[in-house]
Amino acid sequence: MAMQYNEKVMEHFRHPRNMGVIENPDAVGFVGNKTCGDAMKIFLRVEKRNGKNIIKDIKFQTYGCVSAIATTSITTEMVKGKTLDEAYNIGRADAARELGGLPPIKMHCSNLASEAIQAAIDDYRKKHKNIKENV
Amino acid sequence: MAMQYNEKVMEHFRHPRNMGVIENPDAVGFVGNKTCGDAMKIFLRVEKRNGKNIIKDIKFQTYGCVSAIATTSITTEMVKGKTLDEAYNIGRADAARELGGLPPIKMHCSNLASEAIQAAIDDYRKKHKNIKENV
Amino acid sequence: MERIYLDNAATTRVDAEVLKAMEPYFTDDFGNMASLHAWGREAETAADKARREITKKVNGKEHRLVFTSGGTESNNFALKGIAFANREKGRHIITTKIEHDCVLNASRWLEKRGFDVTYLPVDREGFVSPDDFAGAIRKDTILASVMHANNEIGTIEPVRELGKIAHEHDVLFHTDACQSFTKVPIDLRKDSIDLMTVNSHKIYGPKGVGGLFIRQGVRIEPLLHGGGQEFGYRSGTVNVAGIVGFAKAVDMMKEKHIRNMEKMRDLLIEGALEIDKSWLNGPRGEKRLPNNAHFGFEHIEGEALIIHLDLKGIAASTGSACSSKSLEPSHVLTAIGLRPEQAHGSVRFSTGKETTKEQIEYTLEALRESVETLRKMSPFG
Amino acid sequence: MERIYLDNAATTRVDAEVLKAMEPYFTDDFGNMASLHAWGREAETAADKARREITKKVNGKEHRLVFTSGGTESNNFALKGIAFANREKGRHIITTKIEHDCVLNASRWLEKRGFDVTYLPVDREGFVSPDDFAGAIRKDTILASVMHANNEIGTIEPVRELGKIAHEHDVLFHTDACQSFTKVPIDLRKDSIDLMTVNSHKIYGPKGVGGLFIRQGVRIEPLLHGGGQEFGYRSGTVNVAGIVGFAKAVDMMKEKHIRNMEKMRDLLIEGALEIDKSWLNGPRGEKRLPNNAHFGFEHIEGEALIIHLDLKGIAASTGSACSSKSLEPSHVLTAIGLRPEQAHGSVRFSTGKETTKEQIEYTLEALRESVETLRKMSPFG
Ligand SMILES: Cc1ncc(COP(=O)(O)O)c(C=O)c1O
Ligand SMILES: Cc1ncc(COP(=O)(O)O)c(C=O)c1O
Repeated sequence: MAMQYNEKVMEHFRHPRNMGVIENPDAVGFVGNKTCGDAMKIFLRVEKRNGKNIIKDIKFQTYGCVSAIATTSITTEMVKGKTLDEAYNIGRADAARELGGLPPIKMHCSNLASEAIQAAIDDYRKKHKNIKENV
Repeated sequence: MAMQYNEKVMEHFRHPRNMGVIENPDAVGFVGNKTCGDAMKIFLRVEKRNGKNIIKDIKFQTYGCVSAIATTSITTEMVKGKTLDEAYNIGRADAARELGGLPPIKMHCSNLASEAIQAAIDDYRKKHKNIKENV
Repeated sequence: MERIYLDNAATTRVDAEVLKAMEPYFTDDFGNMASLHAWGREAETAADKARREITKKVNGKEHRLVFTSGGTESNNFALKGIAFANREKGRHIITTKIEHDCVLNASRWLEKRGFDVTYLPVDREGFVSPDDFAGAIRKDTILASVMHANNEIGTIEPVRELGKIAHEHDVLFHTDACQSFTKVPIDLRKDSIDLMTVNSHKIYGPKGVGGLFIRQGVRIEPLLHGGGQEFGYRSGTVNVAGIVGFAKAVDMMKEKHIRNMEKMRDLLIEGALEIDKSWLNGPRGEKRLPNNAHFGFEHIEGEALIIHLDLKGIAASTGSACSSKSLEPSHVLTAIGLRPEQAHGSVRFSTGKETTKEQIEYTLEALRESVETLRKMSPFG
Repeated sequence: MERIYLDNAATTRVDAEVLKAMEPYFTDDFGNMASLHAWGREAETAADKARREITKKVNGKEHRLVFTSGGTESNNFALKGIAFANREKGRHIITTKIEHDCVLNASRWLEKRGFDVTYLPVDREGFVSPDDFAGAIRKDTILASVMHANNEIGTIEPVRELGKIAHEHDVLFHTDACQSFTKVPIDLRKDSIDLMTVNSHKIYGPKGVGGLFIRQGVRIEPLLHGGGQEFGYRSGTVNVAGIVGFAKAVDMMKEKHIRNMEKMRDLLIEGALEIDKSWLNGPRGEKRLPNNAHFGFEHIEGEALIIHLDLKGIAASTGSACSSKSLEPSHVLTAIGLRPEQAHGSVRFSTGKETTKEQIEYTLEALRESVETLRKMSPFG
C-alpha cells in the first residue's frame, strides 16, 4: 500500500524541528533498537521556573521511518516549554493527532516518541533524586 | 470459442448445392432428428448406365448448423455421377477434407451427410430388391 | 455493409471517453499502487477514487469493493471464499439452475470438496420462487447465490425478497449482477446483499476488470493469495487503468441510455414475434433486462441462423447446442422447460445505448429472410 | 524537477506503441472471443496471434499459453491446480524461501489443505543449491516451484539444472519468470520446464494480464471455473486488448534495451558502493537480473530513504519492515542471512530501457545526500 502521508507529516519529515544533540544535557532518553527498525534519543535541558521543572530545550536523534521522524519532531515541539509532568503525559495519540493523522498501519510508530521523552524525564528524575539524596 | 469456418465451408453454407427436393425420387434417405439439432433428407434419381447404377440427380434438405449444411452440400456434389457403390464408400472424413477442414468440435456434424446418402442408397437397394423379387 | 452489433450482453464496445479516462494510467501515472513513491501514491489515489465512485452507485456504505479480473473471478471468489471460510458453520449452499457457468461450475467443484449444493428450479419465465428458496434453507446452509438478472433470457430475479429470507435465516446472500449492474437499480443495503459480483466489459468498460462487493464483517477466504493487495482479499498488482475505466463506464451509464436499450428491445420483440412460429423466452416488461430480447423459431437451428445474420453484418447469439463446446443446449433454456429442438432454435439479441431504430428495422428484415431461407432448406419446414 | 523512475521491477510504463496496438481492441474489434459472429472471430484471431507470438519467444512447442490476469493468478493457478489434480500421486511440494509472496502464500494455503511443502534455503547471494534441491525430492513429491529470477535481489536461479533434476525424479517443474521474462533467455524445452508464469506489466505492457505456459499432457485443475475459455483451463471473458498489448510488449523488448538496463545498473552499483558502509545484495554479473541493483546502507531505515529520494523525484523501493503491512523485514533479505537491521536499510533500484546516464548520476548524487542526512539524524550515525 502506498503510504499516504499528509502535508504536515511530510513537512516535519523534510524539516525536522529540534533535530540534533545537546552538549552536556540534563537528561537523556533512549528507546528502540536497530533490530526493530526504530530508535530514538532525546536530549533535555531542564530549568526551574516558579518551582516547576520546565523543558527549556530539547533535541532528538531518530533512526526510523517517516512516521518515526515526524512524530519525534512534532513531539519535541509539543513538549518544549512544558513542565516535566505535562510532558510526561503527552501520549502517542497526541502526536498523531497534532500531525493531522498517520496511516493506520503507522500508528505504532508514534509510540516511540512519547516513550523516548518519558525515558528522558525518568532519567532526569533519577539523577535529580540522586543529587538530592547525595546532598 | 468463435467458430472459424474457412471460405469454402462458408461458400457452401451461403450457396448450398443441390438444395431442394426431387419429385417422385427413386430413393430417399432420412437421418437425425430435431432433438439432437441436426437432420437431413436426401433424394436420389438413379440411372443404369453400362450396367452400373449411377446417381443422376441428388437433392437434399438439412436442418442443422453451418457444418451440417456445408457438408451435405459438398457431399451431394461429390457423389453426383458416381455409382451407388462408390457413393456408399464416401465417408465423413472425405467431406471434411474436401471442404478444407472443419473446426475440431464440428467434425461430428460431417457424419450425418454420408449417413443420409447411405440411407438413401439402402432405400434404393431395398426397393430394387423388392421389385426384382416381385417380378 | 453497415455492421449492427446486437450482442451487448456478451460484451460491449469500450466507450471512447472510457478509453480516454484510462489512457493516462497506462503511459503517465502508471505506478504500482503498492509502491511508496509518488507514482505509487498517484495510482492508489486513482484506484481509491474509482472504488468510492462505484460503491456509491449501489449504496455500499457497509461494503467494500474488491477489484478482480472480472465476473468469473468474482463469482469463483465469492462461492469458494465463503464456502472455505465458513465450513465450520455448515456445508450447504443454495443456488439456481440458471446461473452463469462460472457459478455452476464453481458450485460443482465445491460439491467435489465436500459441500452440498441445491440448484433451485425456475418457472417458465425463469423466476426463482421465494417459497422454494425459503424451503431449501437448512440448518447448515451458509450461502445462497442467486443472480440478479439472467444473461440469456433476461429475467430479473426477486433478489430483495430472497435476500430478506436469507437474512432471516442467517444465511449469507450473494448475487451475480454482471448483466444488470447500472442497468437495473440495486441497493446493497435495502436488498440485503452480502456479496455482489459486477464487471466492466458489459457496460462499455474494459475487459479483464470486475469487482466483488463484500459486506464488512463477512468471513471470506481469498482466491488469489499473495502480496495482500485489496485489503488482503485479492492479491496481485492492481490494474489501475482498468479500474479507472470501469469507474468511468459506471459513471457514464445514464437513464437515457437505458431507455434507448429498452425502446429498441421492444421494437425488436414486437417485430420478431410477427414472424410465423416464433416466441419470446423470458418475461415481458419491468421484470426483464432492458437490453435483452430472446426468441425461439421453430424448425431453425440457432448457429445457422446466427451465421446467416452474421453474413448480413448482424451480431447476435444463440443457446443452441451446436454453438457450445458441450454440444448440449443451454442449461437455462432447458431449465425453463424448452424441449431440445426449441432450445436449438433460440436467438438472443441484446441492444445497446447506441442501437438505432434503423438498425432494428434492418435486423428484423434480415431475420425474416434468414428464417425463411433456413426453413426452406429444412426437411421440417 | 525531473522525475526519475527506477522502480521498473515493481511495474513499468506502458510503452506508447503498446498502447497503440491495444487501442483498436477497445473501441473497434471489441468482440468477445466466445461469440460466433464476426466480432468474435476478429477477437479470437487477435488473441491467437498474440498467443503464438509469445509462445515462440520461449520455444514453447510442447506448451500451451493460457492467459490469466497476472503473475499472482498464474502462480496460484500453477500451485493449487497441480496440487489438486495430482494429489493421488503425492502431497509433497518443493519451493524456496525466496519466492514471491504469491507462491509462498499459495503454498501455505495448500499446507492447510493437507499438502506438505519444503521451503529450500538459499545462500548469501540468493542461490538455491541443486544438491539441496535433489535432496529434498521424496517419493511423494509432485511439484517443484523455483523462481527464474528473484524480484528483490535479482538472483537468477539455475533453473536448467533444477528442471533436469526434477524430471529425472518425475517431478513437475514450475518456474515464476515474472522478473526475467524477455530479459533473460529461457527455453521451455531445454530448461525442462513444465509450467512457467509470466506477466505483462513488468515489460512495458498493461497491468492485469499474464499467462501460464502449461506443457501439454500435464494434469492441472482450473482455478477459475466457468465458461471453459482458454482450452477449459481458465474461464472468464478473455481480455483481448490486454493480450494484444502483452504480445506487443514481448515483441518490443530488444537486445539493446536489455543492454541499456544492464549498463545503467552497473553504473549505479559502482557509484552506490562508493558510499561509506554500503553493500550490494545478490550476485554480480551474468547471474544477476540486468535491471536489478539492491543495496544495503548501515544506520539507514529504508522507508525514510525511499521517501527522501521521492522528494527528489526518484522512485525506488525497499524491503524494510516499515514499508510492509506485516511489519516484518523482507523474507528474501532474511533468507540470505541479513540481520534485521541490515534488512531495514535496504533499497532496490531497477533500471529500465529508458534510463539514462544523467538520471543515474543525479540519482547517485541524491542517494549520497540522503544517506548522509539520515545518518546525521540517527543516534547511531
Ligand atoms: C451473469 C454473468 N455472470 C458472469 C459472467 C462472467 O463475467 P466475465 O466475463 O467478466 O468473467 C457473465 C458474462 O460473461 C455473465 O453474464
Ligand atoms: C517474481 C514475481 N512473481 C509474481 C509477481 C506477481 O505478479 P502480478 O503483479 O502480475 O500479480 C511479481 C510482481 O509483482 C514478481 O516480481
